Amino acid sequence: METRVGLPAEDPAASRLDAEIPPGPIERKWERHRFDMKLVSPANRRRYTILVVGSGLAGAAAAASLGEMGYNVKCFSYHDSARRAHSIAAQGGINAAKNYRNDGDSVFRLFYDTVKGGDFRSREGNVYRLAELSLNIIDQCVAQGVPFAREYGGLLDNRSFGGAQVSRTFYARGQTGQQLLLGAYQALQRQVGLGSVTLFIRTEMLDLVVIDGRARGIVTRNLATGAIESHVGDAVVLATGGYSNVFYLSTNAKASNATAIWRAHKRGAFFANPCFTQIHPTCIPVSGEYQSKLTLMSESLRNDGRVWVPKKIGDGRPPDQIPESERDYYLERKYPSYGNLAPRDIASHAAKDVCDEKRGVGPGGRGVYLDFADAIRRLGESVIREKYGNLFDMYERITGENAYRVPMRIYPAPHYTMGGLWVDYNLMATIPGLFVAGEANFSDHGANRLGASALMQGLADGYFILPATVGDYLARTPPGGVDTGHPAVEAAEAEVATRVAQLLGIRGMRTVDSFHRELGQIMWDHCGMARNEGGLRYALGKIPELRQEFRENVRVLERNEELNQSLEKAGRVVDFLELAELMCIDALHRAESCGGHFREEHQTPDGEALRDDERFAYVSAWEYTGTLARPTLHKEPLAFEYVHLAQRSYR
Amino acid sequence: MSLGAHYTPYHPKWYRRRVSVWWWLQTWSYTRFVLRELTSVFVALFAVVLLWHIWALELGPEAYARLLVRLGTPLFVVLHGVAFVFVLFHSITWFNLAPKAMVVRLRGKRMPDWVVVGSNYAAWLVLSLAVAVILLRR
Amino acid sequence: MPATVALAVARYRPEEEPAPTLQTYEVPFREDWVVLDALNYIKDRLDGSLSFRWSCRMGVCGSCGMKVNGTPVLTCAAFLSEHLPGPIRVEPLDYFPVVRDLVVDLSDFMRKLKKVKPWILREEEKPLAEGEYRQTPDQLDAYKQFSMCINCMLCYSACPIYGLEPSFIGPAAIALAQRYNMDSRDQGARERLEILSGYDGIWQCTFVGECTKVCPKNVDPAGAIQQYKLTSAVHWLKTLLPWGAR
Amino acid sequence: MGRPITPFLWLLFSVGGTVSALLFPVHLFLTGLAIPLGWIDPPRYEALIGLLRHPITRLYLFVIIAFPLVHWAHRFRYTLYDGLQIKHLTALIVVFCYGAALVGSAAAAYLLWNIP
Repeated sequence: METRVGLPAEDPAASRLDAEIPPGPIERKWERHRFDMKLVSPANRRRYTILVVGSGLAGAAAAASLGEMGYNVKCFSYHDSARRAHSIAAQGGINAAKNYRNDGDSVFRLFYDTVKGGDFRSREGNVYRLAELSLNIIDQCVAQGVPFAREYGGLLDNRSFGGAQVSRTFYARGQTGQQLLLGAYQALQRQVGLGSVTLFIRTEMLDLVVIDGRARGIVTRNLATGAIESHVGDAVVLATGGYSNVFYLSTNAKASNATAIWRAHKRGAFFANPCFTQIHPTCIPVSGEYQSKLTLMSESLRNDGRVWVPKKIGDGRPPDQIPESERDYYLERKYPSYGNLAPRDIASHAAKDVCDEKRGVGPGGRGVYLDFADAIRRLGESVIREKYGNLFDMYERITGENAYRVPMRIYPAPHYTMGGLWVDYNLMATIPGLFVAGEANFSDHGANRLGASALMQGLADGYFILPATVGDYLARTPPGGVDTGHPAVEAAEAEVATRVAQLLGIRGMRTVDSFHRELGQIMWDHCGMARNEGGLRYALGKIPELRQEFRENVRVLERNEELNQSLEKAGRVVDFLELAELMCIDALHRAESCGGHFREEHQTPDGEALRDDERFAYVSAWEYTGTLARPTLHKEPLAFEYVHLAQRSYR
Repeated sequence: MSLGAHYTPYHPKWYRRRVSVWWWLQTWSYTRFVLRELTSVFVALFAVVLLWHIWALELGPEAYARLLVRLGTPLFVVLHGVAFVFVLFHSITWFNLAPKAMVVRLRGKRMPDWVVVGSNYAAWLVLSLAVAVILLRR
Repeated sequence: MPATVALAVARYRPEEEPAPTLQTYEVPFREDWVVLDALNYIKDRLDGSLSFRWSCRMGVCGSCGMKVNGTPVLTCAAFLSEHLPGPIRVEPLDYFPVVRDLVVDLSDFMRKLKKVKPWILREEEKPLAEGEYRQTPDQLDAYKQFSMCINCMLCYSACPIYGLEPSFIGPAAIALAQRYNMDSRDQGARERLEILSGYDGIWQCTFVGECTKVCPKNVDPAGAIQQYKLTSAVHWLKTLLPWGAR
Repeated sequence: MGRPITPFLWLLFSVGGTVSALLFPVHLFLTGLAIPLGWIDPPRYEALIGLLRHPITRLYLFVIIAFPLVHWAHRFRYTLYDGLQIKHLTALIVVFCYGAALVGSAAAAYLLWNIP
């Protein structure tokens, strides 16, 4: 049996990665950098082909923008319509430092909140750029027709969100992600109509083609016909989302997977901070052993909902019979200045704590109340309905409970991964010509992402950053030069075909899903909301065993030539089985607590995350060295010049 | 300039079900739709009956008397009964669907559907009374 | 409440059979289960070869539309308890080619959607530097309902006209065109007119109204189409006038 | 077949639908049921012919005959298309439906013009 156990030794000689952040004062970096970039003349752009994998917010925005600039773009999605991407599920909103409320917001404050919210594990340069671009994003989206909520005079309305004391979150009722994605999707469709973008639906990327050290193409499988095909180009953009589904149960869409980034990782792209996963505090609790997906309730609900559990252990009374004095509004108690709007990692962790104390509510005791009674009394039911109506409806559809009458029950669930492929300031991975955008990269959120920042980052990457930086890269490389007959392309195709054949040939007894579920349980128990050395070592022992069994005993059905969902899924689970191990290695090596990475050995006396800036103020970027070999750790040191390193406090 | 029903890349193995000639009997809502459309037949029939009335009146008092007798025969009573049901069905569906087809705005705000439907029914009532009064005036 | 419930699921294995058949499975009955949960149970425990698409399980991605007991629904929102005692018939959406089992091919819609230009069209784009477009809540209200469409295709599957006349652009695409026509930021209504009131456009519709009834997002495509008929007719009248719109 | 006049036909259809929905039930109920069944006495001939001579009555009658006929023609045409799936017979159906409506309307015009 294979093993690759182990904590990589502290390697003082680990190479230092350089993100190539432009020099100069932080508020001038991006502007200056843009000025220094090389440009491709409009007449020449047509000669460059860019492959964009993924059609969610980041992918659709990038493909549409690059197409509009005149590049020849091919965009790939495994859905049957680009608009099915899981960006649609984002509910709450998108941050922008517009300061419409005159409540003291500014680009710098958004930057500050984001760096602090990420528990000082993100890059200042990137985050500042993100805060700056937030203003343009909103205007761009409005111009594309996104139906943001409006105030009486016609200006955009906004609200507050976790981890911030100002109101800067713009929204379209409870379906901001959907409307933003539709905006990007429309821009994309428009370019498809104009002929600058070609859209490939039901097409899954299964490998990256690297030629002469540059990303030059991808190998895909047509999900309807099984055809293995290749596409070559001058640059590849991966915008394939996060890997929360490694936990099996998460709020991510069922098909969300890590295959594209993992295969790119195996071709040489470093994987950064894989253990930084976000467990979202407001999800609908697991309700039975057969559950196949979890549902997020927007964080925006915490604006008006109050989180509480009974004070007494094992209090089985229905919520309306528990008097005010016997309720513990623990977020308000522990974090008086932020209260129910404490950042996600903190709110999740606090929920876990009260449930571990056996004060949880609902079946299995894994839940806390999110109570709107006060807000309804204060504002009236119709106001609450106007603000959150569709969320309440969704809650009722899923649980059968009317949250206007009884408090919602919520519990944390895997939701977002801050880790991802390592990218430099230009969003380029360690393979030249490979760009990574949105949740697929690791760039802006550090160890914890603030609410309403994912949409912002995906769109900043897609609409504004990539169109500039990809151009800069292309201007330094002549167009074309390879075709699908290149030996490297054929070799990659052959590898993919072999992998498919291997999966089809195992003919074991266990379903693909059963492996996935077992892996998810291991990860949730030992690399989930809280981690410790013993548990991680245990997981590192278990995962290779599971992988071995998968290789011998998985049952993949039917054949390759047609729609074969078990084959699709098997390929994704293979990658999760490898990625899970890297997550545990990373979690084990990072002997500190920060943001979503909570190591039980490293906490303050009152249970808060305890960072070790002395030893771990860096991005860990892992290099793949073979399935059996220990991955090599590279470090990108983090410097904080504008936001001073401090113990995070939301009290 | 038909878009045509392109199904490319149309996989020969994909299954396409033909729509049955009896599709409108498969669910009650489809049947109700076809019945609604068939109300137009009774509308047209009654328009012809109105023509007949005018013609009889033009021919003189005897023709009018014969018309009255003819209308009293069981055949015509039954026919009129059936037509009445269909015409009522037509009126009700027509009024109820009106707000979908016509959005009435008052100072930028869309009038709620019930207001549009309600005013239709009110107009129906008023006009019916007016017709009855004028027609039956002695 | 029963302990189990039967699901009669349409199977179509193109390599084996010329037409779909129904296969019955017995699944545990749970109060909080939707049809999609039952299908997942079948796939996971009873028959791994069953194929169907789903993604978000929260009613926004539009992937899991199927016919349950003859009515097109999102299976992630169709509780088993609403369809007792069973057997509950689960079939692929009507009028689209069946790829396998419950999976249908939507290319036809994708092609049509593009034709109605469902994006903001402007004679002149305002530079980003000038800031956002303003829109009053009333102006937002004019099109908001139509912006909720999730392209789930339930309306196509409910529309007999689309079944009989596959060239018909169809409910969702027309509603989405109206979504942009009614948006105060859009100036493309003229550009969409030709396709919408052309041979395959609104005039194919006889207002069956089922599209609106099955819409899980209350988009009201039937209303959109009828309203557009009036718009188109008024436009036609104007073209008669010597000074009318060209 | 292009259909440049479809919007026009639809307008006539809508007017016919509205007129018949508002006015047919009362006419039909009175002349087809209430009077023949003796629930109310029939109006006298002189009263009716007097009413008929008034130009507004003639116009009214023309409207409630011609428009509902076009309403039928338009609606029935599509019912034939969809219900019987005979769209290939378009030309025949169009001539039959709208032709009949036209004949009916012409008859109405003729009769109403020639009232003594």
